[in-house]
Amino acid sequence: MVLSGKRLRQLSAVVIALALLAACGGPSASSGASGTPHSGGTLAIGIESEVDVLDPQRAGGWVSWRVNRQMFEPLVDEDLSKPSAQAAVPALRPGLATSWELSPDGTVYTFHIRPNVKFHDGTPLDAAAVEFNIRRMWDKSFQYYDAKAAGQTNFVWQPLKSIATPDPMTLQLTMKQPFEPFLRLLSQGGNGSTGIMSPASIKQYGNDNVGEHPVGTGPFKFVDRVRGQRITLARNDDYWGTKPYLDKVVFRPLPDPSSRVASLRANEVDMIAVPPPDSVASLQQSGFQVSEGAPPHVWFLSFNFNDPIMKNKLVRQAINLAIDRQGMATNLLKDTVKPAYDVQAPANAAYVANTEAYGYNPDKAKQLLAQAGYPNGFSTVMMTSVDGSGQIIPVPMAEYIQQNLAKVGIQIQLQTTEWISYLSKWAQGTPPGVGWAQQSWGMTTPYWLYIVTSSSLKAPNGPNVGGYSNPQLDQVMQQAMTATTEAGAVEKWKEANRIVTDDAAIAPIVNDKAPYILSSKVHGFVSPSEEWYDLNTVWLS
Amino acid sequence: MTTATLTQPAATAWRRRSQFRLATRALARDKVAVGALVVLTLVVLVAIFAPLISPYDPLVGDPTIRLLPPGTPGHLLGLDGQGRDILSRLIWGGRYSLSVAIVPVLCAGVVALVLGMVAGYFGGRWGELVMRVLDVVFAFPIVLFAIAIAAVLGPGLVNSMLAIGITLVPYMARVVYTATVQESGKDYVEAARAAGLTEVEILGKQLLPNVLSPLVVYATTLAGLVIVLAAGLSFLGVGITPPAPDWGVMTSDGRQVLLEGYAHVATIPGLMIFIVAIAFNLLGDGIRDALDPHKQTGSRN
Amino acid sequence: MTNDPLLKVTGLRTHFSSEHGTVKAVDGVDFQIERGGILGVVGESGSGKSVTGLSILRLLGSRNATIAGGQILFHGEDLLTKSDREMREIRGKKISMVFQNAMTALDPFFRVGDQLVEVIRLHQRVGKREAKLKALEAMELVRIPEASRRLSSYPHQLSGGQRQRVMIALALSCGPDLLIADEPTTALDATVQKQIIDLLAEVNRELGTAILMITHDFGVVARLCRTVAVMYAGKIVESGEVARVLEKPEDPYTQKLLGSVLRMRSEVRRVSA
Amino acid sequence: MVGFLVRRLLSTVLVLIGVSILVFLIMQLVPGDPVRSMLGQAATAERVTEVRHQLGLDRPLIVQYLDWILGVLHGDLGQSLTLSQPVSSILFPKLGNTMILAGGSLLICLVIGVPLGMVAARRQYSVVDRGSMFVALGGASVPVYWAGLVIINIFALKLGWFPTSGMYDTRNPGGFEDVLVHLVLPSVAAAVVPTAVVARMARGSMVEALHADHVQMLRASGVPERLVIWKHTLRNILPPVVNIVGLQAGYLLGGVIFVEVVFNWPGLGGQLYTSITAGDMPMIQAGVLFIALVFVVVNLVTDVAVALLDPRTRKEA
Repeated sequence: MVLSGKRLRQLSAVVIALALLAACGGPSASSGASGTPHSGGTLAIGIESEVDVLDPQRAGGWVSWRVNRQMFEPLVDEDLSKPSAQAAVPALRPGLATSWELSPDGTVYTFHIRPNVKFHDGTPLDAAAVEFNIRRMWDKSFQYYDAKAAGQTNFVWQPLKSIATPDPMTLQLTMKQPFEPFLRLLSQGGNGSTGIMSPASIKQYGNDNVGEHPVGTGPFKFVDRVRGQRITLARNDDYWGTKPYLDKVVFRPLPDPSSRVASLRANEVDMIAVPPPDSVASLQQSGFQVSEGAPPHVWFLSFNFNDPIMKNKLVRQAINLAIDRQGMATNLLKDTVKPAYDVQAPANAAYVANTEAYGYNPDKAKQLLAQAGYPNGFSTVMMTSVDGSGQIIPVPMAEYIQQNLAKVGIQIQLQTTEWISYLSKWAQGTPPGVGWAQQSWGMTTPYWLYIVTSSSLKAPNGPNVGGYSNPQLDQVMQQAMTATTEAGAVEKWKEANRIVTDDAAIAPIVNDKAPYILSSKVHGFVSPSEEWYDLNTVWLS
Repeated sequence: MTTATLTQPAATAWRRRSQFRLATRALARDKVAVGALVVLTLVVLVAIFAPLISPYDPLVGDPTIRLLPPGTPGHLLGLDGQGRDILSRLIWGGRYSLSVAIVPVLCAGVVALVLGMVAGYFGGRWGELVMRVLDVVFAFPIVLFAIAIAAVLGPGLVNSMLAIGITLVPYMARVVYTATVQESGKDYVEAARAAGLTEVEILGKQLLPNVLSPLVVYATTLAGLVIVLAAGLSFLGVGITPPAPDWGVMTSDGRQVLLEGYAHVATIPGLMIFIVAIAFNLLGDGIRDALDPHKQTGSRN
Repeated sequence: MTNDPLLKVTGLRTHFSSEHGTVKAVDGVDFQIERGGILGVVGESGSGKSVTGLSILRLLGSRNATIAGGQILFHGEDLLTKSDREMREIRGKKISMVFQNAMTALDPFFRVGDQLVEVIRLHQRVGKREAKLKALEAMELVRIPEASRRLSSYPHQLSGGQRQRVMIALALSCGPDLLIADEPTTALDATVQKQIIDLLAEVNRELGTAILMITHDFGVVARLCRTVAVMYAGKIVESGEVARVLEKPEDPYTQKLLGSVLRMRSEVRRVSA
Repeated sequence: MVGFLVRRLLSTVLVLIGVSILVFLIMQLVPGDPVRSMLGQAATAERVTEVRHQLGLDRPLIVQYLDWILGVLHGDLGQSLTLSQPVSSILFPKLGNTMILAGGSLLICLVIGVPLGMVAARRQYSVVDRGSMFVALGGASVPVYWAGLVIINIFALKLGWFPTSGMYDTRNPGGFEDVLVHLVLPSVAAAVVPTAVVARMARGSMVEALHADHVQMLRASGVPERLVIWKHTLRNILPPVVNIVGLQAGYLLGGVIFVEVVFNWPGLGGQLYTSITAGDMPMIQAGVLFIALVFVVVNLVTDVAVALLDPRTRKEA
């Protein structure tokens, strides 16, 4: 303790300094503004959970991708330099491919690999390297094929027929049939990603261990990782694109929301993800900045079509009408979310603003229930998790719904599970007796709707956990996917939305604004319309 | 000599009855223990008559008015994050928190009694076996064990009671086992055998009462620990599930706003847990002292 | 000065307060011991004889015991007026005590020798080595075989008799004027009892240490004491020359007590015959 | 002594085997499917089966178990299913961290618990006694996850004396000193329960020791109270105290999980908790085995120490 005496004084000094800083910083401090950007400094980010693995192709969950994305890049990327307000859907931009062409029949993609790009280990990027990566995720006969990576990136590569490299810097991918969402899917992360890794590193460390020695091409490179404590990245000074200002970035997993807020207040981190809604206002008052976006996030309920009561469309519609989304957004979640009425998030080309469809209307809900033969309501079970990525505060939200439904006579019991085991429970499909299972998901590509509603992907085959199936919907979505123009596709997807909405197969509840709380010395942070972000533009004062 | 020992069982029986009377009298003199008992009885009564006392529905509130402080007109202890009346939840919560504290201990106690006495009295291979199995469980930290079992059974009131019960058995069985081994060495058991009582009679009439007292003491104290442990399970999400007004659940969701100046949401139920846990402990101490012949007569020797 | 007694107790009153009210364990007791004298205090357990012994050294540890009145003149000075510090000086040095439970009255965690040395060095300005020698003397004084070896053994390694001897050695190590022996032989079997009694008698003869022998056993009194005081219910019901009291006890209680002893004796004789 | 040790070590091995079997059986029942949780929402059945096969999870249980136990005997603890890392590379650091935390707490519970108990015993039934025992008891009766947050709020936020959580400074992690500063709050929080237990225990044995006959003898020989207490009595209660402290050491290894969660201390408890929910067999197996091993060893050491501390048992031991 003698030792810490000194340290103690230092700390209190820091605290005082912080107080002063907050005082002069004031609540007006807004990101991007004051002063001129300059490089240097370490940005400490308090993230909501531990990162599973630093292998972008294997990694699951947004949390992991937010870290991996700083080190790894896909062929085609999204432009995350614009806030949601300026770009509802992030535009696609060249990533490790400078340009690409699609054959008229929509089956052959030709990518021109970006020249003079080096991996962090110094090895050069070329078509062969990219092919190596793709085969790792797709080609069962490949020496470095990895079932886990394949499992994660399943939906990207399943239409792929063959790979060719006509010249060292050109890559040709031939599809089984036209697959319109392909380019957008290349830019996605969260359920695996197509981030390109250094083949040398995979050869050196093997599929299982390469995650401990991540080597990519991104703006930041790996420094060290202490599980449960930190992941440290440093600026990649020979990055091909605009080099970041920050010298270092430290991601610190702080799963407990309260301790997350505490370490921000104690200046142990400069920024935190997923603040408890009730903390946002007071943090703002004490001089912290709030950065919000409109990512492709839907907090939704999948109704159980194997449940006798839920089979009834009227019941599903009634439930939709009985939930006070706006109330939840303002009262419980302090406007850190927007009420959701469409199955697709606004950050999605196929978004339909059908607000009127399921506005809060308990009386109409009661009528529908009566029509459906449940004048006095019924009781059922709701499955949700106690925490987890994108889940915001699932239990209080579920309790909110429970209270809403109680008002129309529907008694629900909550079945809450810890996130990791919830994922597997959820994926196994909703058991009879359970009315609906809750989940948070979404993508900027409308194709996501297919993933959660296609009858070919009924759980446990896929993520259609409610076992919803509508032939007409399947057909429309098929047309959307095989469309050769984006516009054509989007039209079909919107049609699909309407079908799902009319069936009330899924009850979208809210869209997260994914708020981040930043200390007043953080500048240039942008919340784009994605579940993840870039850090090239961030600088510290 | 023999005449003396033959009367022994009767003698012990008498000794026991008088001992019991002494114990109860000693307990009655122990102000602290009596206080604890009163508190517990009160809580139990409140829980039983919750429907009559509780001013509001513990499960449904008005989410548009949240987190009001204690002393708000109409809401003595304020509102929680869902706009539910904390007092009402506290009142109903007794049902959950008490049953999760008491039921497992009782059930585990019965199982432990059988296991421990059989193992301790007949000893031999069976005793060895039972005790070795228990050793294995002891190598497993109690909290983790409870979590594992809870994870297996899934969340919910009944399941958490089951999980905790299972977790407690070995610990209680050990107490019974040691007591049994000690007691069965004493000569009144010998005497009983000499007097031709059957093993079952000896176990039931002679050993049971003497083994019971240490178990009762232990069990009472355990109840205090269990209510805290159960709260912990709820906190991790493997225990009782919301919206149940269990005190542990209330404390853990109140945590989220504790730093935001709404400390009461977590603190009030936390205090309840604290009080009840302490009450159980003090009662346990009281019973122990009461059963300790040294202290029954007040001053020593 | 020399003709007044070594210890003169007058009107000693010791009370215990308990839930049942105050118990007058010692209720106005007077007696005295001459220098080098041996007084036996006899009585059943609970008669207050042990409490009397403890009262003299003011060792009534328990919080609810109080000396309610009387005088304890030792060398003419009232011990009841002495400060705790002064009392500590007296204990073990001027007056020391030996207890009934030989088996447990020594600290099981320290070597016999160390316990002796501790007490010796407490009361006498002597170095370790000298203290050790004195300890050895004390041990030899009480006739412990291989005293020097015994010094380095732990209490549990000694027999009951030996422990009792060690305790006496401890008590005598600083050459006290008065030795209070509270049932020193009860826990021991007959033969050892006799040895201990003889030892005490010898100590009294050789060193002139006065002894206050607290016992329930007239046999012990007969063998050791010159004067005796019979206690009953916190009072001394009869006292005087041992021979006289044994021959024709005046107090009925004394008679009863003696009677029971004799009857037992005769029974024992009949059984052994 | 030697025979005793051999016997104990032998039974230890048996216990450990028993533990591994017990864990294995329990874990078969946990709902969590490691592969599902690894592959996330988008997992398709066909991919899941593929990965299960790759991990050998489709083999019969007994085969899986024997395979694992053989590995352990060759010093290979296997791979974590969900983190696809060698178990040892994840568990050893975390075990170390937990031991640091446990050590800190143990120190506190020794330095505070024992004297507290002794003082209480000196003035039995006094205000001091009742008070300190109530405090000790109270400490054990508060949900740690609540108390922990209060501690953080006061000492980290309001007073700013210590960091709120974690083990190292985030921006420039330091060495020993850094850990020490971070250790204070969590170890205090973790120490609460054991301190209470130890204090109550110490009080109990102290009361007993104070009523021992030899204490009266010492007093009768004029030994000053100070020595009676701090030399003789303390020495007398040492064995039971050491014993209980040993037990607490064992408890702390697995019992600090809540503290680890609240103070974000990267320990074994938290890791095992996530592994259990994810059904990550090899991790749980190894983790529990570690704890069990340390647990048993601690107990063994304790027993030997107690035996050696008491001259009456020293020979037999």
